[in-house]
Amino acid sequence: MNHTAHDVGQHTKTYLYIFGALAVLTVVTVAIGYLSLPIGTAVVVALLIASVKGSLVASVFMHLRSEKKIIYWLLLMTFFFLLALFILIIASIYDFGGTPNVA
Amino acid sequence: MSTHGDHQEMSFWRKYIFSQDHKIIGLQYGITALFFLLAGFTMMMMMRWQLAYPGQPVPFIGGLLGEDNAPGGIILPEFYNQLGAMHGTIMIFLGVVPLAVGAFGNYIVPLQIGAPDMAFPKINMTSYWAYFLGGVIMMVSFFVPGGAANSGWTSYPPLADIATMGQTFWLFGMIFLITSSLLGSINFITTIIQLRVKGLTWMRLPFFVWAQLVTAFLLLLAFPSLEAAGVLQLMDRLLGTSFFLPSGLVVSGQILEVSGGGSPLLWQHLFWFLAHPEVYVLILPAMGIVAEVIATNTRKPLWGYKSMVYSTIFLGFMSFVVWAHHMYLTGMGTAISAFFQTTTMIISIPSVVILTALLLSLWGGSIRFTTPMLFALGFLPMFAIGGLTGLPLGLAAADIPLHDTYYVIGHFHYIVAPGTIFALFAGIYHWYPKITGRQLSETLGKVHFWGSMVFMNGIFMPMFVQGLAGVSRRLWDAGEQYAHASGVLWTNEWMSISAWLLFVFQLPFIYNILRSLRGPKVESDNPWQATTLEWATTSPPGHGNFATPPVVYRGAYEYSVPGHEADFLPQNQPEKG
Amino acid sequence: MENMLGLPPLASVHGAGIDRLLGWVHWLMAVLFVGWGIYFIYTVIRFRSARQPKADYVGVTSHYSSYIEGGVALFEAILLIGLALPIWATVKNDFPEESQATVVRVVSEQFAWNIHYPGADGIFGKTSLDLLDAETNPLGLDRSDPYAQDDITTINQLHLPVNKPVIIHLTSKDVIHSFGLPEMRVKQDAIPGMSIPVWFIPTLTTAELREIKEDPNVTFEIACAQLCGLGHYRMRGFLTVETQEEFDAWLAEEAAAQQEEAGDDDWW
Amino acid sequence: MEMIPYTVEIREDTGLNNAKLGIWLFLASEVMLFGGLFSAYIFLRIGAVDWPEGSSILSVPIATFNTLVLISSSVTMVMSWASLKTQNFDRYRLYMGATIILALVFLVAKGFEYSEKFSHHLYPSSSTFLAIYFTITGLHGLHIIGGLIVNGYFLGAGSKMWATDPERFTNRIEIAGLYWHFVDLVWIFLFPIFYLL
Ligand code: HEA
Ligand code: HEA
Ligand code: CUA
Ligand SMILES: [Cu+2]
Repeated sequence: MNHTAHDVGQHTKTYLYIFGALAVLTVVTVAIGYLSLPIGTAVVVALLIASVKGSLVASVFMHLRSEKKIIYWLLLMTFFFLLALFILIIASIYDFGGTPNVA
Repeated sequence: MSTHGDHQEMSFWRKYIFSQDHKIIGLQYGITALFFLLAGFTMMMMMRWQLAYPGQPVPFIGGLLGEDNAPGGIILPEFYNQLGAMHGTIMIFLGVVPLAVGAFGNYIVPLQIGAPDMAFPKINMTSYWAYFLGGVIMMVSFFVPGGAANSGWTSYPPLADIATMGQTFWLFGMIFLITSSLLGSINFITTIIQLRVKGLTWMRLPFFVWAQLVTAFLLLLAFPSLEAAGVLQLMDRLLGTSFFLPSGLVVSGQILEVSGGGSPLLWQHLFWFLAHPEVYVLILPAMGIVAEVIATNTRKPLWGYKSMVYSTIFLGFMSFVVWAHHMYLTGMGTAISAFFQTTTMIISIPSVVILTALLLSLWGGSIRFTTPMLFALGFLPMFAIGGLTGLPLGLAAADIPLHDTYYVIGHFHYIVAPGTIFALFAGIYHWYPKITGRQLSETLGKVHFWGSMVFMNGIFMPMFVQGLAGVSRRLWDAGEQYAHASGVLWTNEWMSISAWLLFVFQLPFIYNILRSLRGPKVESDNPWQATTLEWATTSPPGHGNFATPPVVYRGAYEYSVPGHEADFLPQNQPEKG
Repeated sequence: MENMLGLPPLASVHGAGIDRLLGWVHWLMAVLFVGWGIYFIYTVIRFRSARQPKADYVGVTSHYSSYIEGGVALFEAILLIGLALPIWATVKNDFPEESQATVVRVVSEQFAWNIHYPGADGIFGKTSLDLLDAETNPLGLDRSDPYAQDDITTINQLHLPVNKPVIIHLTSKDVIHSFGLPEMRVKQDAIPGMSIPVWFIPTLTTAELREIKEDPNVTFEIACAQLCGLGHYRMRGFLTVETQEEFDAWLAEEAAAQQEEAGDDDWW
Repeated sequence: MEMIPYTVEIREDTGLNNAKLGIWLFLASEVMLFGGLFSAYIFLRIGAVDWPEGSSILSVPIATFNTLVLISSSVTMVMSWASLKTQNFDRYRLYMGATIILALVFLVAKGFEYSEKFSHHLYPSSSTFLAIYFTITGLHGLHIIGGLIVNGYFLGAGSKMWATDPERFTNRIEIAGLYWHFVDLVWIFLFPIFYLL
């Protein structure tokens, strides 16, 4: 990755835009928090915004936009396992052949 | 990129203790791991005494065990549980993994890919010392009040949450071991991806390297969940949280004063998310070693190399989504159990493919029965028994009578003991001349093999009989009180005697090693006439491994190529003409 | 194959399916092992270097192995879909009506099984942590609750009538235990903080078991299968399966004994 | 002895140098570590009888402030790397210094938040919510401290390498930056999960 000085100048501007976007999104999440949406909607909205912010950080600050194939594969795989962990654990709570929370 | 100091005499400490050379680190791993194997084995020999002769004082060493543990030499149930938990922990995390990955991986992988060292030598050194510290913490825990961890290697809460101090040591020890594995796996993956020498394309890699690569990914991505679980259990034990403690617990008649709201099943999910991939960490490097040894000693290419590689990758992937087959009896419903049963059946297929490929590789070969080959051949049917007995366990309905019985113990010991341990022995005999520049005695090696083969089966075969009869595992008195066990308990004495005789047959091995240290040097750098790159350098390899970086021209197992005089074509030998 | 496996005598309805499944899997395993074993031994002898000084570069070219692999996969799929899943579904889902079944609560603790029958009214009395007493009231049963008056509790003694569905609500007071009935092909973890039901139909009485085993003292056992502490090995309970009449008589006897005890308390 | 290849230069077929791949592997395992803890959070929350609203216990203003602090520190971090790319070492020092100060601000605010909880007798042992909150944010805090040490080193003693091997030094800052952005990224998820939901 051989960034020339000019590239970097361009980048600097992008970084500042992203900073602005992140700050705005932070304020938006907090504002939505005060709306007291029903919990289902609130989770979806909050996680959606967090994901947008997360992908901005990852793609711009961490240069994932222009990363190499191996890194993509690695992250894809990690993401797949993470999803498996989440989904299967959640599913196992709902598909449980007993009654939880008995003292 | 300074080079000064490199040619300076390194101090003894820099060279042998805090070394950054992958070969020294590999040796450090290997020696430490062998001692831990011995320790785990010793614990088991004491337990086997108790299982064969419940309540009778242990002979010879009974008095050394301490009055708290074994008054009058009789092992107390508390102590039996400590030994059991630590046997499992030590064998897996301090014995087999460090030997298979830390030692063989470290020593052989860079050589096989033609690299001068691992990609991150300092991290490599840190990884070893984290392992060493973790091991020390584990061993020290025997001497804290209440003794070592006693809740099984699985450390299920609430039992582990309320257990004695040894459990805290276990958790801290595990955090060191996890750190060590994580650092190691980053190093392995980077090394294999980045430092392959010119011409060494993916499909030319020795199968051992593939096995190590997939293993490293398993360590990298599965271990963190146990780290998370370990942190949570530490919080429960030290800061009074109740991640794994539901409300309203009554322990010994006393209501437990915790905020409650946690779930014991959370631990099991996080634990098995690691521990299932972990079992493939135990087996993949073993398969890798066996593949190397079989190719070398049949003098022909591995059959279905590509299918083996793809199966290994597939196995690695699938191993992340089968974990709850250890949890069928925790109240799982039908949908989720159907999912896990299906994935479990699916994951058995790549194992079948790999084993089939290894078996077919023998056909048409010119088989040399060297000691490493004997161990590698022994591995095949032994792994088959262990693997096949995994099938009934994988079907939830069939698991009902078998779960937590000796059938499970038999299942995995066939894989890890006459399976993985045999493969590791094969590796030791195979690479010993490379690593030390000296030759082991074939005669002693064969005695070691046949003795081990016979007595391994003597120990583990009766376990299936006991398990099918319904005898539970982790019983201090081996199930003496139970009527349903009464018909099969006579086997215990035989199993225990086999275990001690197994030990006797390890003595030729230890003697063989000691003897070789004063023995003659090997005449050739390539005594087995093998093709892979580690044989292209001196024995033992010098600092930096290769005088000049080798170049690879062909696949890893070009033995008996038609039209060639010699029956092997090293990977780095240029094509003539 | 089922008999060859050395399983304990079968004593429940659904257990027959489990045994059949075990039988079939072990056939698969045996065929694979013996088949490959014969190949293995033949190959190792046939292709020893003394007899075969020069190896064949190509080796096996036929595709039989793929068919075998396919066959294994197919057989596994059949076992899974044909036997394993249906049996599990029966065990987990097809619970009988509580009114048609013997309903029992089993609460495990280090290192005993507390058995709780609802009594004649068929309703379990309230339990409360505050009333719990390790000696006199290990279940914390609230005897002032009208439903609790006729409840029967025992320790380590489970009695069940034969040929009638049983529902056991399983939970634990302290750590995880596992409620194992080897002859019934029943095993279920007892997990604190949750209640998990198990059901089965016993088909063999204790008397019949004694005949089979030719041992007048043998009983069905409750074996704790999960490591639960230093007393795990002795966490053994007893199961008596008897005719409905015998069972009713036993219940009446226990109820009377409990009344007497309670009466003593009142008097005191 | 031979130097290990691709420590600085890029391997052709992978397009990476060793450290770059290494740090991404490390981050992947970190994803699984925090993922394990998040799955614990999900598990406990779904299974809970009742779960408090975060904002009723925790301070949203402090956390919002801290979110902005961490985002800013990510920007200064990436700018410090960009400065090295343009050979401007002084500006690098400036931005790196800012990053470190922002990290300290974050920790001070976090410490303030923690001690506020303690003074109201809210400890990890008080409830499952607080338990998981303290565990995950505590671990995140440790990651901040780790990053602080690394960045401090690169501002101080470690920056000597700029004189001897500028390219390698620039790579190191990039690597440190990847780690730092990751810590920021984790917080971006922590914030709504604990404070807003
Ligand atoms: C290296 C270790 C290892 C390996 C590779 C495996 C492999 C498998 N394991 Fe095992 N397992 C363990 C280690 C391992 N296991 C451990 C340690 C436990 C217990 C943990 C504890 O509770 O303490 C356990 C427990 C365990 C359980 C839980 C049991 C219970 O607690 O009730 C289950 C259930 O599904 C299971 C299934 C399987 C399956 C289906 C495979 C499959 O991958 C196997 C596939 C292999 C084959 C199918 C063999 C192919 C053979 C041939 C083709 C024949 C060739 C013939 C000749 C050469 C003659 N295992
Ligand atoms: C890799 C894992 C591994 C290995 C190799 C072994 C090896 C052996 N194991 Fe173990 N075992 C476990 C993992 C392992 N085990 C686990 C996880 C459990 C469950 C624990 C729990 O319940 O929580 C268990 C439980 C377990 C039990 C059940 C205990 C119980 O439930 O109460 C038994 C019973 O017999 C047993 C026996 C043995 C025996 C006889 C060996 C023998 O095969 C040992 C053979 C050892 C060697 C052959 C080592 C040789 C090496 C040397 C001699 C070194 C030489 C040294 C130098 C040169 C310095 N093991
Ligand atoms: Cu209760 Cu084991
Ligand atoms: Cu498993």
